[in-house]
Amino acid sequence: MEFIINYYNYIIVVIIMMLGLWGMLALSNLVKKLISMAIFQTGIILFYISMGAKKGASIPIIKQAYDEHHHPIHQTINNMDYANPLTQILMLTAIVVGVATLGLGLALTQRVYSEHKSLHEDEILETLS
Amino acid sequence: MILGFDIISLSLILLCAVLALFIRDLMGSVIVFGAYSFLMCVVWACNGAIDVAFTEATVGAGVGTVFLVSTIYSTTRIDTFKKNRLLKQLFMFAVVCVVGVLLLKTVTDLPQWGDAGSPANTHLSAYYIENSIDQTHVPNVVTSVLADYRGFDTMFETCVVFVAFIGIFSLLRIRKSKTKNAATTSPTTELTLPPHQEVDSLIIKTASHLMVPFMQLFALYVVAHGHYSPGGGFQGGVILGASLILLAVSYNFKKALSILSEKKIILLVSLGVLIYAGIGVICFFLGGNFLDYSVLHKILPATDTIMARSHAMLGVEIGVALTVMVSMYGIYLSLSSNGRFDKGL
Amino acid sequence: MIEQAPALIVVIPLISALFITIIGLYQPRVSWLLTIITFALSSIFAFICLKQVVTVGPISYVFGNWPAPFGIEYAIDHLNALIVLMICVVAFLVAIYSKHDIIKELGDKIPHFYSLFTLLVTGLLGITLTGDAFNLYVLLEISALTSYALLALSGGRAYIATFNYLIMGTIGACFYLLGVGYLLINTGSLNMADISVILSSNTYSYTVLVAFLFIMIGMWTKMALFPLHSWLPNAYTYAPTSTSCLLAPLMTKVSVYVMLRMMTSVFNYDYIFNVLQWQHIIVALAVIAILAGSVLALRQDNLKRMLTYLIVAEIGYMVGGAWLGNANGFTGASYHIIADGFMTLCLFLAIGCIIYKVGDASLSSMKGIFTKMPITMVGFLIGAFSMIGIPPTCGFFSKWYLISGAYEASAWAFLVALLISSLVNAVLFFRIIEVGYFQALPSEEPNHHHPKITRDEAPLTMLIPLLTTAGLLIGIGLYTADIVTYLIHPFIKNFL
Amino acid sequence: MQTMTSFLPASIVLVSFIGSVFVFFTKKNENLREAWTFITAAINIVLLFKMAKWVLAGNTFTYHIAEVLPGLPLFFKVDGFGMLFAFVAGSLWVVTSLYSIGYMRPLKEHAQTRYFACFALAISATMGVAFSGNVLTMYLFYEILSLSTYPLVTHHQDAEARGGGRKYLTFLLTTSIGFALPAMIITYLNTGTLTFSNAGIFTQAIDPTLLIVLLLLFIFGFAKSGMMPFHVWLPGAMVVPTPVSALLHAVAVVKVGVFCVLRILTGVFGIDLLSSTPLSTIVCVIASITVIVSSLIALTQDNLKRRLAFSTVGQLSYIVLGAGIATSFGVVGSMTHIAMHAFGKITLFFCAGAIFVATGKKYISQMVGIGKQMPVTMIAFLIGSMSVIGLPLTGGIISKWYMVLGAMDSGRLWILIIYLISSLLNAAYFFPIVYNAFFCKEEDSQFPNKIKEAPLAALLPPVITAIGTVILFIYPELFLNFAKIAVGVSK
Repeated sequence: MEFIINYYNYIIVVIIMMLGLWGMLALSNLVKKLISMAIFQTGIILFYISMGAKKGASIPIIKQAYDEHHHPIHQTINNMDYANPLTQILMLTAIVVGVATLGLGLALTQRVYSEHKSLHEDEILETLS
Repeated sequence: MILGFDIISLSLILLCAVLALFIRDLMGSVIVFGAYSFLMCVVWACNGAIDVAFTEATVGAGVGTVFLVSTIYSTTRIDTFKKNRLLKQLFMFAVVCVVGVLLLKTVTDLPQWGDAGSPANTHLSAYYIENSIDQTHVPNVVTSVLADYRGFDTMFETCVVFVAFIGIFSLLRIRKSKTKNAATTSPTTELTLPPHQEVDSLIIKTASHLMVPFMQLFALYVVAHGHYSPGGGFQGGVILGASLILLAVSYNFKKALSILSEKKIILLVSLGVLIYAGIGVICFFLGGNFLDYSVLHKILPATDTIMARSHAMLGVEIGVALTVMVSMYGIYLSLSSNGRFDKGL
Repeated sequence: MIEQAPALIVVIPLISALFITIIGLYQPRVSWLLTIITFALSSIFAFICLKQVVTVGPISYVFGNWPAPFGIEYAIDHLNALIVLMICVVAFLVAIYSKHDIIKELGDKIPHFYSLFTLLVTGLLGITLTGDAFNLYVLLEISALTSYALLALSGGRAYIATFNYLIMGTIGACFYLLGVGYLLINTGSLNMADISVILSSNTYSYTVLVAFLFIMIGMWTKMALFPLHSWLPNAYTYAPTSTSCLLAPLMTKVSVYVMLRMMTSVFNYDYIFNVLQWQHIIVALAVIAILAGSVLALRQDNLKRMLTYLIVAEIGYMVGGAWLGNANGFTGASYHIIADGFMTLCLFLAIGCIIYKVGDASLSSMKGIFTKMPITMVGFLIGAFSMIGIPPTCGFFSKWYLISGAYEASAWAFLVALLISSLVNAVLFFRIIEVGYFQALPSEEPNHHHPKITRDEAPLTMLIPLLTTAGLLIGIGLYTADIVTYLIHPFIKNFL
Repeated sequence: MQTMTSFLPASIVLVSFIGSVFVFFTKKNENLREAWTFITAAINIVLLFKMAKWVLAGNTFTYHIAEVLPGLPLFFKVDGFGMLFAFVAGSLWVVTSLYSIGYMRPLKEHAQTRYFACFALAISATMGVAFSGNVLTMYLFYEILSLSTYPLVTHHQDAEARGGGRKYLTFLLTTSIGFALPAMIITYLNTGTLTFSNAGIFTQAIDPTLLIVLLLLFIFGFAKSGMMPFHVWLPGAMVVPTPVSALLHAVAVVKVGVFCVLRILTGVFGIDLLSSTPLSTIVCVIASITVIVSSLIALTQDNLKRRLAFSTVGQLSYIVLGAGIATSFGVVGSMTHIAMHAFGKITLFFCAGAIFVATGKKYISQMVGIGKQMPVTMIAFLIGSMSVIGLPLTGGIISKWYMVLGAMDSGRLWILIIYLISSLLNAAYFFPIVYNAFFCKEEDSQFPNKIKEAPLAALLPPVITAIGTVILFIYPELFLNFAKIAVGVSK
């Protein structure tokens, strides 16, 4: 139980990623492939986020106290109190990249459909050969 | 950090993922995928990644789903199934299993979930948390790292959005004068709409009309207040884009293009990245390295080197928001009209 | 300005891409000129960097003035300075070349093409220069997204081919990202040099192995190493000519460079070759890649498609060379990045000229091509000779080092595969020469001894880049000693 | 003994190259085009004579072209052997060009410009091989030669010519890339140098098995030398116009092959290493087999040019055999034999061509009584075949004499027997042609009893070379001295 709780995220990450990877490689429908791709990417994002989580920590916005003149009061900041910002930044980028890829993939899908009148990879390959 | 909640939502996520892949109706699949994304937001919020959750909610679950739906409308929603693929699927399953086992074996080697002392949580990230306020005056560490410490990354991230838009636009855009069956349609930029599009619900129109200003106001807040609260250029930009998409959905393309024409879209998308890169270039001319905002205090009034960083971050966030807004909008227009820019969802 | 040169190499094309888009709205034809100017400037700055690296040693440039592990760093050493110069020069040549071709193939999408073109090269330049593992991922995606768009622009079968590439490319990039994630979880750092220091001070755990494996698989997918190569031939064959001229020499080579970079800057020799000891498996893969690429190339009738399979084979050269685990092999792999870049460029440019004038690139349409386009064929011949490995073209010298490395590592299969591939190349190209030179045009009656084939050359903007590249092939070959002594050896000295 | 840095060797290579360019660009004016060929050939000869004086005095020229690999430059070094070969190639080029004009113009061959340009290029490459200072340089020019002669082999452009050309390139490139290149690299990795030296470059102790492998790779790698089983291209390339055959067989191609093998044997392995190890025997056995087998095949050929081709295969192995004996005399003999055989064989080919131009006959069985119609040609043919067989009054005997001396020196009697048998076989396939040409019965003769020789330009060259063959008997020192200097035997 202890093990599951400690590593539950990572196990789910692996399963999600592999599900996505399998979908990308094995599924035939182009839209499904793209959904699988997005699932694969979210799996990776979850991996990063899980590694950046800290038990009992807050979101990475520093609680800043100010004096009456609105000057920040100097305080010591404890790393333990805030979740890891670095992994979050990386994943912000990854999400944006993901949606960009998704969009481009969808554009291609539309073009493939108007070219071959099908979204089924096998069918398209059949018409080509 | 509610552990049980985390576990439950993760299990649900898994369920959604499986469903999304196996539902035969593509529309259903997309909707389940949208749910998957929202659940994912929840998990990320639980893990303390509020900015990521915010972004996923707007980008992944929001705009991403819209894109998928647009595509399904332009193509087909039926996923035909053929038995002859089974062998390939089994083979891929074996491949994936091997990779999966490889990864599962690492799990025990990884630091435990939520371990604040793991290398990933101490080395660089600790530096950012401890120095963000002193070095940039920005309490939201995510923003300061995003726009300053790793600002160079973010510039290219914006570029990715730009590229996606230009790519999709150039792939899909069809100018009717070029196509063979020009007889059936009128010139595209001057759009006449097919009659069924006119039968729009007044309720939807009014509701969206009412919603849009608040959405945009909120978006501007998200952009501007990114230094202090979750959010920033990406999230705000996507919300702004979403408000425009809402208009385009509830009204029609003519209305949508009257707000932002094709030419303006291209112009603004480039302009957003240009603002970002331009700030970097100004740093060149002021004698700093690229994106070294601190030198900007030479031209910004009443700022020291640290506040200059803070101000410049706002500048780049605006650039990001501009690009993201317009490109999300542009991508939607391209995808939903299959590049014809005449009618969408 | 000199100390800003590393950033300028990348920033100039980035900003120019934006201006191309904006100006392209009003003046589509100007984008060509802008692109050329951009890469001329980039080349100049790349050369400045190269000169500086040779005189004072590796350069580190930090963005935003944040010190290295905290900010993003460009780490320029001897090898990537050279590769960056190559990328700039290739982009410059292809930009000049593309003028007529793009007008013919793409029509009103000219500014988009050049904008994507410029951004693609920006991405590749960034990948090569950056010292930050995650920055590399972002740039990898930029170059990938632009290449998807560029490849699909020609339409028709290109769409589905590009879609497959998109899926494979994303898998590659995701694997890379996952690998970086494992590195991050182990070290907490993203800066390559920093990771390397932290890694070597700890014991290498199983997660490090997985990180390395995933980064490698990601890169192999991107570079189309043999079992993962299936996307490449279709994607490059159906693409617009100018796109394949740009992508074929650069994309796979840059991926190879990333592999080298990861092996040298993040991991180290001892870990890769003594702890992991995968070299035999990977060299075997490389051997299969070389042989499979060669055999598949032999079966093709379309020249462009044939060349794409040759790229698959050439990837085997570089991967195998790098994994031989000795100085000569590594030198060969590094040198071959440059040599193969220009070789592939030369051949693709020549084929592009032929397609521009003849209309397609099947073997049967090559009849009488020497009489019709003699200058193009001179370029083609030099490229072909380099591919076969005839001195003094640079293809010979990379083969020299690779064979030396194979011999020293007793990798006999690799050695034989290299030789076989050279011979297959000879067969491939002389088949073309035979058809193109010694068979009259189809319209001619066979016994007519003075065929009246009129000369019909490609325009000058296409010929000049082609001949320049051909000249470079010989020039690089003759300066091999300098390149190896001053640029490649200092690079691998630290690694081995 | 002095070593001089001089541009002379490079200039010889360059002159032919520039000549080829001029030829290419003056395709409009045939006379001007041919003038370029002769002007460059003349300049070459003059330059060669200028160097010859110095080389005979025991000096060597070097010229550093470029350092292409660290510590491994492309450079020229001219010694006696190189001079000898350059002289053979340079002087025969003039004759062959003259002959080409006489052959091509009456037949109205197509693509003459390409022909002459490639010819000049081939000579340029040959000179490069002759002057190479290390294996890498030699390999470079060897490959250039293969490529520049390819258009000559496929000159007719019909299916047969293309097939021949395909075979030609397949064999030459397969062997040079597949064998010679790795051998060169492995040698370099083991010794750190590729510069020719009479003492050999394997100075450190080295695995004897590796040495044998290298030796085989080198010998078969330079397949232009026609060692069996890689001789197939040679008869296959017989579809070419006769002047090209002459070039292939006498002047450039095959001679470059044996030159390279000889260079490798003497300059890379060194005579001492060869004789002190079983390597020498291996070379001798391979060469002997080729000598005997090719002579036997030659006997069965009816096509005159094919018979000559197999004769060439045998004679080339002779040369290799001479070097394989690994004694000073043997090597001197085989070096000289390059020259002697070149003159003899080119005469034979010129004659074959002259017969074809005058009568259109290709087969030996059709040539009964031809001596009555073309006496001059057939006398030249006789002299040429005497030289190839190695009979007195021709240069052939001199080189054979030295080789036999070498064989006796080494104490291997079986080589003597090989020489004897092969000489008999040579006689057996040449003399019937001559005999039938002159002394056939009146009724068998297929030719009218009226003298009708080929045009002067096709007739003169065989006469010149036949006279040259005789002169070489009287003054063998012309080439012998170079060989002796190269090997280091006192005059």
